[in-house]
Amino acid sequence: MLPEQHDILWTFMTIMLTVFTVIAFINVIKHCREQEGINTKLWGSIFGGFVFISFLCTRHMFTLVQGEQLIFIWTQVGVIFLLLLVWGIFFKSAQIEDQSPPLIRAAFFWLVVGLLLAGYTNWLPQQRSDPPPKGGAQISGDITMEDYAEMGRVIVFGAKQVAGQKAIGKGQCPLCHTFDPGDNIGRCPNLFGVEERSHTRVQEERYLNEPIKVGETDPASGIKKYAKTGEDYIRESLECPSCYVVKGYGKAGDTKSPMPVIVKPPISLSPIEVNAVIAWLQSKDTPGDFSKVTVPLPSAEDSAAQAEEAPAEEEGDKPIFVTGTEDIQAMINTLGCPLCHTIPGVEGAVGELGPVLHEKTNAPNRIADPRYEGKATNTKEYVRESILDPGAYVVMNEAEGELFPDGVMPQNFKNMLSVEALDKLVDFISNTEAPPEEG
Amino acid sequence: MKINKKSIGLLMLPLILLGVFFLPSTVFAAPQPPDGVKKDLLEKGKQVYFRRCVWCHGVEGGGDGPSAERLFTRPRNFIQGTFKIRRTDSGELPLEADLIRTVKNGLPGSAMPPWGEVLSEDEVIAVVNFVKTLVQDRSFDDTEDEEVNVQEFGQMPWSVDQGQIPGQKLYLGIPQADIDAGREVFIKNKCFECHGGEGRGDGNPTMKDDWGFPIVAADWQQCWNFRGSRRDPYNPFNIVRTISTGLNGTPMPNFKEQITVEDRWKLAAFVNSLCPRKKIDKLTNKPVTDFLISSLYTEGEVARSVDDPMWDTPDHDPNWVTKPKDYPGTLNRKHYIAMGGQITRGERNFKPKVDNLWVSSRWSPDEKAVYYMVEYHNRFLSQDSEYKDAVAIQWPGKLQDLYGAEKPYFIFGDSKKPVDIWKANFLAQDYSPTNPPNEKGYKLDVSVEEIVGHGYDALTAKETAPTVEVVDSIFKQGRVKILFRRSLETENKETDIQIPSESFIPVSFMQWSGRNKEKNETMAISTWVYTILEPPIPDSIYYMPPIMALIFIGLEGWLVWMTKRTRKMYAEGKAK
Amino acid sequence: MNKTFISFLVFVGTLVGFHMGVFPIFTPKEPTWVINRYVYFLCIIATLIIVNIVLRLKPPISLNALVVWSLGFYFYKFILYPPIPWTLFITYMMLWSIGTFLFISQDEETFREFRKPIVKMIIGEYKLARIVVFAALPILVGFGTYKALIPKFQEPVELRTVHPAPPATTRVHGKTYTLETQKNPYRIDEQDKYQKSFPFLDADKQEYMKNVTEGGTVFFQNCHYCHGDQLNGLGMFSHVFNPTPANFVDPGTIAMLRESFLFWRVSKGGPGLPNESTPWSSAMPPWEEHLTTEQIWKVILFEYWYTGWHPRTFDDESSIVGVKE
Amino acid sequence: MLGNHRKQFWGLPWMFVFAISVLLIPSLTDTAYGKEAFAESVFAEEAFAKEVSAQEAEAAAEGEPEVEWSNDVFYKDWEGNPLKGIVSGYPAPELEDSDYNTYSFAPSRIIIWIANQQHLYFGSFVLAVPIFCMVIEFIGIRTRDSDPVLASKYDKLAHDLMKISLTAYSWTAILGGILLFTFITLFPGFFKYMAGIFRPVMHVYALMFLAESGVLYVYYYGWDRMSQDPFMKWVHCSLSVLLNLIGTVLMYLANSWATFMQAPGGIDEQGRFLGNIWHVIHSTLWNPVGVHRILGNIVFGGGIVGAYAAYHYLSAKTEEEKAHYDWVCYVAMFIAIFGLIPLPFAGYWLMKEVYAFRQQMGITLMGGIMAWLFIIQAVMIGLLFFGANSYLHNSMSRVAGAHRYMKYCKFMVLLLIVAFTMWMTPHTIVMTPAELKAMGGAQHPIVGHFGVMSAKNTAVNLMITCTILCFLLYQKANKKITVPWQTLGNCCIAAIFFWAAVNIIFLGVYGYFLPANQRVGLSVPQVSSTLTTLFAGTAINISMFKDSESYGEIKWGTQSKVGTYAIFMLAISFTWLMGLMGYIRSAVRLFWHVTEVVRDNSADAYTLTIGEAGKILTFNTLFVWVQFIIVFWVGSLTGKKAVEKKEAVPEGVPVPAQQQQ
Repeated sequence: MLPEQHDILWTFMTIMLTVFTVIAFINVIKHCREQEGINTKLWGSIFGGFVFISFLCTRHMFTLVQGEQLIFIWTQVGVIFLLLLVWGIFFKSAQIEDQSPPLIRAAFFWLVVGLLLAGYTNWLPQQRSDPPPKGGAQISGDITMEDYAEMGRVIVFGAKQVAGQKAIGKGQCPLCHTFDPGDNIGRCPNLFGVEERSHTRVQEERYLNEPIKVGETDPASGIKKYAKTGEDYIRESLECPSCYVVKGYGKAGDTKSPMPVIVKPPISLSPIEVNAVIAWLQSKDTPGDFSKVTVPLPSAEDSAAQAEEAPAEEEGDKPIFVTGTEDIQAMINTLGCPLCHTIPGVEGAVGELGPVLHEKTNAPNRIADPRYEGKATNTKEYVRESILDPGAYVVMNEAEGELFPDGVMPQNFKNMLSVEALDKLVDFISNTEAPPEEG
Repeated sequence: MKINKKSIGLLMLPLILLGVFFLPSTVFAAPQPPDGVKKDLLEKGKQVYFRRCVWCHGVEGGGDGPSAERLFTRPRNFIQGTFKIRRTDSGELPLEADLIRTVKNGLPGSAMPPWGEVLSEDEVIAVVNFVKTLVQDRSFDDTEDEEVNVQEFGQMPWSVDQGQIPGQKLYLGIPQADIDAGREVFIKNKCFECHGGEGRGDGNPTMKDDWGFPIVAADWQQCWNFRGSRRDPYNPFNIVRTISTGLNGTPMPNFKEQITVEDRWKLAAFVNSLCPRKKIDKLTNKPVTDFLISSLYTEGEVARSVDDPMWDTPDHDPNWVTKPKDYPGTLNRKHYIAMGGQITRGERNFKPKVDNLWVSSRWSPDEKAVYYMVEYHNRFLSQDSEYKDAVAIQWPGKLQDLYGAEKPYFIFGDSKKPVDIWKANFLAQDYSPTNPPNEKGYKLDVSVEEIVGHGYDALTAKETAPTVEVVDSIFKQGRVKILFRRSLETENKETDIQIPSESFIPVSFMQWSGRNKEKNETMAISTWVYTILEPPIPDSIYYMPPIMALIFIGLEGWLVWMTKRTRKMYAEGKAK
Repeated sequence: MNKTFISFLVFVGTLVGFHMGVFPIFTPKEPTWVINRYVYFLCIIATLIIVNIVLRLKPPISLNALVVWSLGFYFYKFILYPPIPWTLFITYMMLWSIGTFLFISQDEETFREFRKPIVKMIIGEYKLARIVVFAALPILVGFGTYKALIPKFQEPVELRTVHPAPPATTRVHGKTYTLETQKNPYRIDEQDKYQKSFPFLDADKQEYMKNVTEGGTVFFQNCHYCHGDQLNGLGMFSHVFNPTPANFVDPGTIAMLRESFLFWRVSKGGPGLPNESTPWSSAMPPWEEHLTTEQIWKVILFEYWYTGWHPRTFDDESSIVGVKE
Repeated sequence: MLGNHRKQFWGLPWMFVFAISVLLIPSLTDTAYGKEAFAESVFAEEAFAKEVSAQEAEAAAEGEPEVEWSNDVFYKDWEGNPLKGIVSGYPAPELEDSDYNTYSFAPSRIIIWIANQQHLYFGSFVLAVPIFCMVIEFIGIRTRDSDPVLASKYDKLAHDLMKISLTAYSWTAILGGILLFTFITLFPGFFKYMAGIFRPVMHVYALMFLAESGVLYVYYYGWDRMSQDPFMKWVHCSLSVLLNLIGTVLMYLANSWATFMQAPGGIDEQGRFLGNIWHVIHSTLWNPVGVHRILGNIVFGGGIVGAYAAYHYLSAKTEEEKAHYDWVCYVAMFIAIFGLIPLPFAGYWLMKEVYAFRQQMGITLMGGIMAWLFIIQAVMIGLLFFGANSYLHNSMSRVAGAHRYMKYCKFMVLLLIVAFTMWMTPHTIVMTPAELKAMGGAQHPIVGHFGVMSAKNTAVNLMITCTILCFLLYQKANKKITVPWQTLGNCCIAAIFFWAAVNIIFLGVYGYFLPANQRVGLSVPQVSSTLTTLFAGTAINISMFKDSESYGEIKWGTQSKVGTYAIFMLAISFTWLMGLMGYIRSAVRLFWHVTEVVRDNSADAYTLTIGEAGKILTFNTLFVWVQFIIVFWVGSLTGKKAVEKKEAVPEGVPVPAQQQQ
């Protein structure tokens, strides 16, 4: 319980005390009616007054919080003591010889036992147990390199890794990249052994000159090509994918990388996160050995400074979800569509991994394609189907003369979209068409 | 009164027994051959040795077991047959009984534990006999070249009956005249050359033992660390024995010839009088740590000099020994804080030079400031400005964020809960360890560092204006005194602790010995203790007791009335 | 009345006499079977019973109740040694008071008899008693108030869970260990077979003793400062720290735990503890910073070998072992 | 006449003993029988799974759409591999702030706790009272031939209780509704997930509720009509059995939610439902919690009826009324205590299952942050035993001839206190650092030994044995034994108790010399010693009563005040203890909604301090009793009429024999 919250027991106690005053009032009235010669008005108004005061006390109680409540209830107990005293005087003056009814005695006994038990628990030393921080091991000292690399792993794969499923974290890397030897989905380089390669790569002739020379600025990301060390190389690949394109994985004669700039929207990793990913990349091939990691550990100031810039650092854990209240640009960016698709009308959506989305014109053709086996009969249905079940129809990549690879597009959009969001998205995409100059 | 006498008589009983115990030594005063090795026990002794002792004393008994390097004092090297605690003459082999006693009781102040609580009598005898065979340079069986003379120490000439502590004798009440006489003996025999002017072992920094390892003289004000003092640390006999027999293998000679037995007892009385009486924890043979440092409420200003009578504290624990004289103001007390090497994080310190601090405190609401006086014994200070001596008080940085018993990590805090450290670095002026005893003491050049700790490797100096000051300090005859002062509240609420009165605040202490090359996390450290700024005695103490008594009288009246009424109702049959 | 008074005097006299005169004799440094404080307590009870029987005093129930209650108090306060913490003392006294109440209220008659002198005192049949008691009580209350108002401080009590619940897994040196199933890789044989073997001497001959020797070496280079040469938690620095270092000889520590639990505790040390175990004041280092995984396992092996305890196993595991043999 | 009643009356414990042993069978034979049964079902499932996977492989070969398979978090096949199932649900949500609603005045977790606890109290009430009615009505029928007056008295008691139960029933439904609304409104995200999994159960639950209501109404309103004819009376009685059956099923269904949250099964690691609702329902703690609750309900019911009777006893105006309510008190206490004795064993079973599920959870309970709650639980159990013994001692004094045994009472009290001191000594003692030093370590060399399980088992078994002994003495109190073998019989009883005590203590001490895993096994012989004293002792004792003479009658209506308040004490302790155990069981999930599947990401995910929990418990206790008082009052509104009517009947009705005793 927080100190500013209410303590239910004390509130209950005040209510019960008020009930007690009512019982006393009824008892007094009963006696007055039974016996002649008692000043009913006087005693009735006195005890009625007690009821009233008690009621006011009870009302007042609701506005108090814990510590105040406890002090307050003592004052009310004082009122009750006064009531008992007056009650005694009443009996004495009216010469009534009556014992308190068993109900009162039993209730008193119960109250005392109950409060004693509560008191006993409060007499013991108190300790509150807070939940561990979300998403990972508890770090009571400083962060270790191991934790840091683990943070990188979470950025790549997400906190919940489930065997046999392609888990995708905030970085969305596994959409294209693979990380195990022999595993290749053919779209982007397999990152197994990237740590070793990074050192030799920066020496390569081809690296130094293609597609741009070291020291020149890459127009897409605005970053000057600078890598001298392995660490630099990896960071550069993340921040400026086109600074060097691995043979066979680029567009336009391997000069332009299809990879998005990772420090910009929609992925927007912070420098600390980028370093974490690098730490993971450098250490992933040698589990438990962090000697090859060259990035520095973040200090408290780093993260504090970063927290000011980008408040939500924990987003890595959160599943992506759009509710449909966002505007369409934000929605598409959140979902990460621009990574792969070129979508007219969406700024920065120039991805080339997947088909260009000119669905107003394309969709009818697709439905008419003899290869098409889906259930859609119109554009909207087709778009909806393509989002929810991307494998239903795989589009031919006209430029390359082969099918776009199946299975790259995430299958789980149905978990990321609310109904409104889906409708909104379908509406928008169904109306995309090639810009006028092309059409 | 009668009863008191009776219990005194009962106290005498063990003393008489003690006398009876030493009787045999006078009987066997003549030279005799050493106690030979009992061959039949060797196998058993070996078993015990290789299970229990080998870890420190080594396979060959050379005092070079796995732990030896990290121990100060090093484990005994048996090969030469030198043993410290004996009743035989200097240089002679010990009696078997001496060795047995050592093994059973352990050696306080070193790593040797009391084995009598683990091993049976038979096992102890067996292992002692086995150890005898590890002596290579001499032989316990050599009856021709070896002889032992068992010394006689006489009997303690006083009855000591002052100060009562359950289960522990304090040996107070020796006549002052004898103590003064002992002091004369002390000066005459130049004990101060090694043990220092006030007996804190600060006489000679260059001593080495027979094997060439550095060694220091005993600090007489910490008699619980005397070897051979276990279970009875305040007994002057321990001192008499050591004076009489010397400590083989160390620079401590015997004074059997120079000092008569009577004078040895007087010297012992003097040495003994220096040691403050505290409750000794039976298990560890160290004084019990005070876990609460109460800061005394002081009206007006607190004295800013360590010599001011306001900072006088009785040597002995006032709980057990009544104060000998009136102190100005209210009696303050110094609290014993045990210190240990920081052997947890980073560069570990296995051989700390200081194993306790004495802390006393006062606070003044008028000044809105609190004072902590930290004093400790350190035989020699550093002269190296890179390795300054230092002592620090550590506080939780954000007291208000702690819930319940929660505290920051006790070694420089942790990433979530910072600590606020007041560290005083100092070098003594015109000081050299080899100087003769200086009764005036040395002034200290103190610089105060205020540090925020987020872990031992994440320490940052505060950039705000300094708030902690060391108002006075001195190093005198092996004792450092540092008086810290800080206002209760500061402007920097972020990293400075704001000290409330009347509530328990965790606090811990750190100490660095420059001569021991201690720096950063290589230091001595205490655990968290509490401090509290005691409130003044409230005014309500004058009116509340009568009020409560009056209320109670009212209750009594009510009780009488109720009982009479109920009984009447029973009598009239109105109640059942 | 007279006899009651005699009985009362006998009780007070016996207790005072015993406490002042006999108690010191029965509390020597080395307890023996006959001369120890518990025998002493039985002696008091026996004396009381015998005197009452011999003198045919038959004290009334209210006096009996008083005697029973105070004897309990005396036992918990002075006899039970070492002294118990005050929280426990209060708990025990509460129980003892309940017991005394059950004793006097076992039926209506005894209860009435118990109340009789009190009621008589209140209504004034015992005039002198009433004056004394009614005068003494308010004074006592006033004095109690005075005592309560004097500022007096004792360090606050702290609760600490000695064996907290371990996490499901722990990562040490980059490798994840599942504590539920993790075993000591060096436990290659039943340790009882090596109780007569010796470190160093047999280290060349027996693989197991080699590991024990290495573990012991690590222990005596790193751990004995706190846990002691005897593994009883009384090392050179043990008096400094709070919580005090664990005593491995005690049947309540490693004898009750599984090796994987020890592995977790040793590797993560004080800072790895959950809050209920006061991680802020445990001096236990996270040993993964100083030792290798192998060394940690060997130290654990050594600790069990040295103390002779067996690590806790679980029913299923032991039954599987049983089947194999 | 007297002997006759005795026989009838003592049928009651036998029924209980039987019922309890039936309930305990699964726990005692757990390893042998349980495993096999489990294996069988697992084999079947495994075969099924294999078949399915073969089909799946075929289907995959043919290119049909694939079905996703996943591993169960709890269920394993015979080889110890996780059981597979077809994923048929959504993964557990990662809850966010938007998945919680709050009120500013109190944390949601406390509100739902209170709502839950109130519902549970009333649930227990309406489940326990029919059990009472069933037993009492059955006894009434059996007594009818021998003592019609007593029979009608039993019948009337059952009818009266049922009347209260009827009011309480609708009250329970209201509280259930409140609980449901609280749950939905405060924890919508979590409720959605739970509802997704328990969908079918909820409907069955509702239907069962309907059935329960139907049977209840027929049972209650048909009481008078059906008691005319002996056959119909039997039908009526069997209705009560049906009522209890349905009630038990209802409780088990409700339990499945709680046990699923604590130790889930039938889902995969992501929290996706694997298609088998039975797996979800009977997760590992389902059975032990169910058994524990049934026993707890009986005890609780006894407490309520006892307190109800005790209150009426205090406020009774006439001697007759007093005698009646004194007698009702006695019956209620008797049933409650017999429910209480096996309760710890059911608790052990539950703990064993918890340890088997997750060792961490067990340690959190017994050694971690929950450990102090168990100390408090120990206090409560102690209060129960003190209360029970105090009541028995006080009851003895109204039995003629009891003073032969009264002198042993004090020794029994001493034994109880000593055993309880052991039982209550915590493993982790709260102390100041200085006290720690003075004691020389965290373990006290003497009382430290009491902190471990061996001592606790010994203590609780001794306490139970002592209570049983007290009962036997109470039985014997007014009997002058005349059977020829009475010395032998007495010796037998003494020997049984003596050896049981010796055995219990010996095993307790012996436990210190065994490794921990073997030590656990010692509790079984200890428990069997205790049960032997219960069964054998009672059996010998009762058979000795044959042809016994009486020292005099039991003076019903002369119960002492201490005894009456002891009953109040028992009732409040039961209530508080029930709340406490519920809290412990529920709180051990710490910050999980569903252990290790759905994390509680609300602001209230912390675990309360003991003091805060204690205050809520006291509130719950007092609040529920205020409601009980209201329910009783409502019940008495119709009752008054009946009494008035009855007063019109001339005083022809003889005083019941039981009353005369």
